[in-house]
Amino acid sequence: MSNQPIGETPGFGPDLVEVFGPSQRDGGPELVQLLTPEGERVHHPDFDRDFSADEVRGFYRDMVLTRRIDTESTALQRHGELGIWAQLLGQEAAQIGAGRALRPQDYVFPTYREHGVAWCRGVDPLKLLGLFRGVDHGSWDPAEHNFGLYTIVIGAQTLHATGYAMGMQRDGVVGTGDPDRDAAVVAHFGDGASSQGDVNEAFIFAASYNAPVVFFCQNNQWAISEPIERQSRIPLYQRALGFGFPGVRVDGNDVLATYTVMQAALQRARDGQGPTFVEAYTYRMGAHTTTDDPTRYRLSDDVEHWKLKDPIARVEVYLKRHGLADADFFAAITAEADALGVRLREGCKAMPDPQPMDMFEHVYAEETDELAAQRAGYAAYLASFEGAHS
Amino acid sequence: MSNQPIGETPGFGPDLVEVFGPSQRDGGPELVQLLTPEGERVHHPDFDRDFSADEVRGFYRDMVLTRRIDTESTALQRHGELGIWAQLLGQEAAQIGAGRALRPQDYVFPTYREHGVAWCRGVDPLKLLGLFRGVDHGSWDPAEHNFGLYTIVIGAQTLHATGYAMGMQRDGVVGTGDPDRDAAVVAHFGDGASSQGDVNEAFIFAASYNAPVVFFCQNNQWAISEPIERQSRIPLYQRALGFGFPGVRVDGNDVLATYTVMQAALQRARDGQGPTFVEAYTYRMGAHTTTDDPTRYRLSDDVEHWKLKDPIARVEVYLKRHGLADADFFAAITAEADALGVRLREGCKAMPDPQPMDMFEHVYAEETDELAAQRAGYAAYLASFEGAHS
Amino acid sequence: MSTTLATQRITLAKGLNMGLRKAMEDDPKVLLMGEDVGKLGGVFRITDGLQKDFGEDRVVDSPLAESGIVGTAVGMALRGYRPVVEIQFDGFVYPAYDQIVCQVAKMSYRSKGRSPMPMVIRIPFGGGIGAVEHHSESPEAQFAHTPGLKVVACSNPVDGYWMIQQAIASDDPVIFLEPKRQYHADKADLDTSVQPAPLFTSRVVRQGSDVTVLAYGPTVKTALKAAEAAAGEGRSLEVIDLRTLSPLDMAPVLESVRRTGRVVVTHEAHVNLGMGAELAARITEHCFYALEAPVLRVGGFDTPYPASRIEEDFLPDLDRVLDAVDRSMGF
Amino acid sequence: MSTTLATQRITLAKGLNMGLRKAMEDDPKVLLMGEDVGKLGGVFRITDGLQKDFGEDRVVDSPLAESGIVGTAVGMALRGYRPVVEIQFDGFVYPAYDQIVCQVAKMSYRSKGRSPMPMVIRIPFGGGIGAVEHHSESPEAQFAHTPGLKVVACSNPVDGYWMIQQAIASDDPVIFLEPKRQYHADKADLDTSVQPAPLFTSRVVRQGSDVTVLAYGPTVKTALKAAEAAAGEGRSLEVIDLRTLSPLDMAPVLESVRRTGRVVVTHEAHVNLGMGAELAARITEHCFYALEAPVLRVGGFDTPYPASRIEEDFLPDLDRVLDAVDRSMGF
Ligand SMILES: Cc1ncc(C[n+]2csc(CCOP(=O)(O)OP(=O)(O)O)c2C)c(N)n1
Ligand SMILES: Cc1ncc(C[n+]2csc(CCOP(=O)(O)OP(=O)(O)O)c2C)c(N)n1
Ligand SMILES: [Mg+2]
Ligand SMILES: [Mg+2]
Repeated sequence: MSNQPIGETPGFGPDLVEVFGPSQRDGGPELVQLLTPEGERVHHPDFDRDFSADEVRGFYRDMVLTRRIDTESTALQRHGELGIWAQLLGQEAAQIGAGRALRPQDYVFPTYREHGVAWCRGVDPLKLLGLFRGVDHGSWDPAEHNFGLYTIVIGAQTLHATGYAMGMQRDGVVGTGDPDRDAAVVAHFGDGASSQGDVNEAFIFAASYNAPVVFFCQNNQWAISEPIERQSRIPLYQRALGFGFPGVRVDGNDVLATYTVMQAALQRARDGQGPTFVEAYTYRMGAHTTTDDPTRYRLSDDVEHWKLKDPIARVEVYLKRHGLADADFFAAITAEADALGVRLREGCKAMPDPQPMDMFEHVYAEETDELAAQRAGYAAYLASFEGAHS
Repeated sequence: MSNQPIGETPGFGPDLVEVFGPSQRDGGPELVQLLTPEGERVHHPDFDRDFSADEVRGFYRDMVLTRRIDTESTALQRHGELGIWAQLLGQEAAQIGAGRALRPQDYVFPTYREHGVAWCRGVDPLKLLGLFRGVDHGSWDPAEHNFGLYTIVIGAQTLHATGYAMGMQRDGVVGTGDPDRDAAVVAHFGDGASSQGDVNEAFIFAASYNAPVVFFCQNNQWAISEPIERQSRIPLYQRALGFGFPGVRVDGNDVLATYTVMQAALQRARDGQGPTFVEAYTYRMGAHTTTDDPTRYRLSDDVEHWKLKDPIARVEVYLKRHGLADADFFAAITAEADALGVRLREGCKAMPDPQPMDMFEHVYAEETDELAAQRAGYAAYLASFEGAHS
Repeated sequence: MSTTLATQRITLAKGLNMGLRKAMEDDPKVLLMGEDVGKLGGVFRITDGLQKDFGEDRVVDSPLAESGIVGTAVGMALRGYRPVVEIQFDGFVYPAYDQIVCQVAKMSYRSKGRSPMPMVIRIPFGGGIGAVEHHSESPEAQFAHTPGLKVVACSNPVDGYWMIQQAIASDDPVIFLEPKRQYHADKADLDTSVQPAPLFTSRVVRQGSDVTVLAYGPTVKTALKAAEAAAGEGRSLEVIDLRTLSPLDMAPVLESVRRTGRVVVTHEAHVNLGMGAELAARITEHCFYALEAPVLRVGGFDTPYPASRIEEDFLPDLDRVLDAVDRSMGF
Repeated sequence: MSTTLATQRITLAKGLNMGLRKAMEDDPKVLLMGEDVGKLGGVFRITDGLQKDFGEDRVVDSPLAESGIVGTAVGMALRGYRPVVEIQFDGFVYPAYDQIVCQVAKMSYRSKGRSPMPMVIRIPFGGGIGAVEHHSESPEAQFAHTPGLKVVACSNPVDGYWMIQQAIASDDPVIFLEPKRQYHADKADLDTSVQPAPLFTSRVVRQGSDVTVLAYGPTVKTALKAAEAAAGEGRSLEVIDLRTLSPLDMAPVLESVRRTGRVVVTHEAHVNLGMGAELAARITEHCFYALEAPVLRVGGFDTPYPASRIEEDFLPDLDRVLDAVDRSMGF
């Protein structure tokens, strides 16, 4: 019964298909694309831009290194060095496009999968592993990178992003016209997250206060085992229209398009034009996390179909076809990726374990006597064993 | 800063004003109206219908009696007989239109203000007072009237409505084509409620399962002291479009239009076509509740402006102008209202107080021993005083 | 008591309003958020006049969504602001519960202290105002159970004035409970020149020797009335206004119990797993040999909050406190 | 133990899965709702195979919104269904907290019993699985504090099979806690021909005479191990699996305490205002003169759940239980 057709509805306006267009497996006609899966450069009436060879090579490098971080971390999990790992395989273009469109003064609120964005924010990839290794709940300093800690409770960070953007408004760093001053926030979330009350409330607050926040949804088609159709029966970016701000669907496997759209959306926010919803239409090529088994719920056909749209391969083809990168370039990046892999492997294994007593740190900015007493009690308890063993 | 203009947004489609039309104090051009404030019958391309004199007189009677329930209850609060009262003054047409469009097998989830809908569902108005008098949390049997108890936590009931509708789907009472069998649910809520996560999640669930639920929002322009602009910068009914189902704005002060639109929306739901959002554009003529002081936050000008759109007056003019009701008719209704008033006053004062020991009833379907012991302890404690006083 | 120039007679509502105003004057990063806190001044008028004087950017009427309010306040705090959130009534804090216990409470811990959460969440709590459902709840135990939050309750106008400022000045998130029944009830003299006690301390508000009565928020008044009545019967009750619920300030409590050997705890929250449970457990652990009787609890019964016509039977009152005192003495 | 025809060796996960299946077979009104409960069978596979056999209308994959899941389940229950909701992990129950405490818990009361809420909310709870933040919480005290809810915790495969069926058959809403660390840990023999104990009863799982150890869910195993170890040192621990947290079944507890005079309570939830507080308060009230030592509590510390590499230090273990036993004996 949940699959009843959405039919004609006389009196209530046109059929949904007329309004929103047919739901298309490949993103539909509304998809903003600048580089096809075949590596062909195409143009778009609203979002377009010239890219220098350097820029494209830069994107390529970012994506390759991000993928290496991902595959290396997946391997580390398989070898028992990480408890779990949230893979981004297939989402490199979405993340590098979004990450590179940022200015230093912008601020990012990630989910648990934004390893590519972290890379763009200068977070040492080793620091991403702390959480997944069980060493801590977040290793980097958000203020140092303007990149918040990973948030696991689905959607919670979209409200933080909106509040942070409201803070920026109050700090007078929105709409001044000074490019080094004007700032915006990116709220990351997934297709599944779009169903959470918090995310929809974030839309409402952002619209109500016209806050400088870009809602960047990586629609990777899956929320663990649930397909996007469970969360929305129309293209997700259109959700924004109902809240009174623009939404756009971009090919999330196309780094050029994602970059261009995000740059425009961020500029809009920095200029004081308010929120935008950007849906990066992509695909989760791997499992939800290393503990997931997607063969239980999706067809390998689908995965094969999306392999043809690989975000890195198309840039490689483009660079090669236009002679913008030679074998040395590719070799250098492979070497860099290999080195990064080694650094990750060794760094992960060398990561010091937390100490039991660390458990009591930072519960409060101003520790309470009662917690201090609990800490002291446990320290004494632990010491009693040392005595026993000595 | 929260009032920054919503400007042109190149690349992100047309200006909001172009998409949604100018925000208009009187509901804008999209407003479905069949009876003007001046009592003139107008027509609408999508929603129209002939009304018999009987029907219009019936609406008139319902509205007058509903208003009397309201004014009488307000007076009872002023006299200390009720702790508080949530007034519906000005919203009679919205509620009678919505209430009369129901079939017996439909089910309604109200807020705390649906006194007119309760009237249509056959709930004895006296039973509405229990809650406000502090006698209980809800006096009627929901199953007897297919009318849920009043819900005070904003928006919570919209999810219950959606779940109930999902239950109807499972019971096979949707889309069978049998008019006595097919059923739908109405979820009532206010403009303020539209900001709650729960309400937006209800939209998502209803859309995802194509549940037979009509979301009926009485946009009375205010959530206590907050104007509708704080909750949405575009007309509320358009919220639905972003969730993939139709929305329509109807003149909530026009009982004919509200009835017609609701009938169509309910039929759509019963037929298995899924959810609809109906925004009844109206105005809260009174205070939020009897404890509120609206002079602190809104202009009496506004109230005066809306007085001209009184939902009852326009029907009266219409009936008189077309000779559809004579002085006897009006006199009879006044007498009926007076009698109802007397019944409410007397019934309210005669309402038995709950007994202290009632506090322990119905916490559980199967009482626990520990609560039984607490009950017994308190009974003994109370008895010890009786002993002392005897 | 002589009224000096610095002294004013104020209600709790006024004390809170003045305290908020002072905090906003002292620190431009302080801002208020909530439903109807602007023009209306809040349904209880605690923020009366503040939007007029500090503007819409610092006294922010929020959309009707508690999770959104607390969640955006988290973002504001991360940006360096000190948001003070008003929850309109106790029963409406629950939509924000996730943000409070998973985000507000854990942000300092998660970030190793890099992202403290200097936020105050004000909650008018408790019953006795003849309200409809959800307007008379006492949710404190649920917050006190959550590490990372601090929880305090004021009971009188002077504390209202000082404690709200201290809570705002705290770098930790504070759940700030205000006994709504007391907002406009009694007046007290506020002398702003007198240094207040630290925020996270309890206070002996009446000395006595037979039984220690522990209370906070709305039940402090009840306890004091009980002590007055007991005195008439020759019984001496020591009353402690706990003020802080997490952390608990056990020192004055234990000191008192060691003298009296008997304790009655009273709060409006349900007895089962209410603050009284924790106090009973700790007192018994620390004063095992000093206790002459078990810690007795007088609280709201373990039923949902009833219809208001019988709420005074649900709520602890003078007689029930005295009854517990009797039972304690009878042990 | 002889294995009869009716007997199977099962894990807790299997017991729950079989129990759910049986409940669905017995009553067509029973349906399952939650994230990933369908094709995937839940992230812990507790609902494995059920959608395939009972269809998408009875095993419902929900949009990713916990409040929505519980809120629509309320509507389903009002329509006469018996929804069984799966919350994916303990830490994700909070978005649904408002619906649970204000709607699910209060519906019977509000409606004077006309609208009971026969709903089960299954929550995999507790730590020790090496997970990231929010995946190892123990939220039971917060629910037990809420009148209108019943709260139970299973600790072993056989109880899993029976208790889930009993919870579903109950006309009251039941928060059903499943120790996730145990899902696939130990096997036990299920003999479906043996009549189970009533749902809301505690059980002495090991008899002893020196100290009573109270546990539930994941700590039952810890307590039994501690008892085993203590026996080696000549100390006799009585272990009670509480099973029901609200209501509490105090009779077997009090009976035991009257014999032993000493109690240790252990749970993974934070000590402060955890179940141990309520048990300590009640036991002390009812067995004041029988107690030789105060009730001692061994729980999760009053910090947020730490990074998993040190979680075993946060969680109560055999040694900490034994240490408390020592302290109790030393009083
Ligand atoms: C509030 C909450 N509920 C459930 C979960 C468990 N969970 C973790 S990831 C996930 C799916 C998220 O899907 P989506 O938003 O599409 O993001 P993706 O993982 O695909 O990047 C779920 C259900 C959670 N972390 N938080
Ligand atoms: C969750 C929650 N938050 C706050 C309140 C307090 N409150 C009661 S009515 C109301 C305004 C509701 O406005 P709207 O939805 O427009 O309905 P109206 O009262 O105008 O009919 C508020 C904030 C509440 N009842 N529930
Ligand atoms: Mg996804
Ligand atoms: Mg309104």
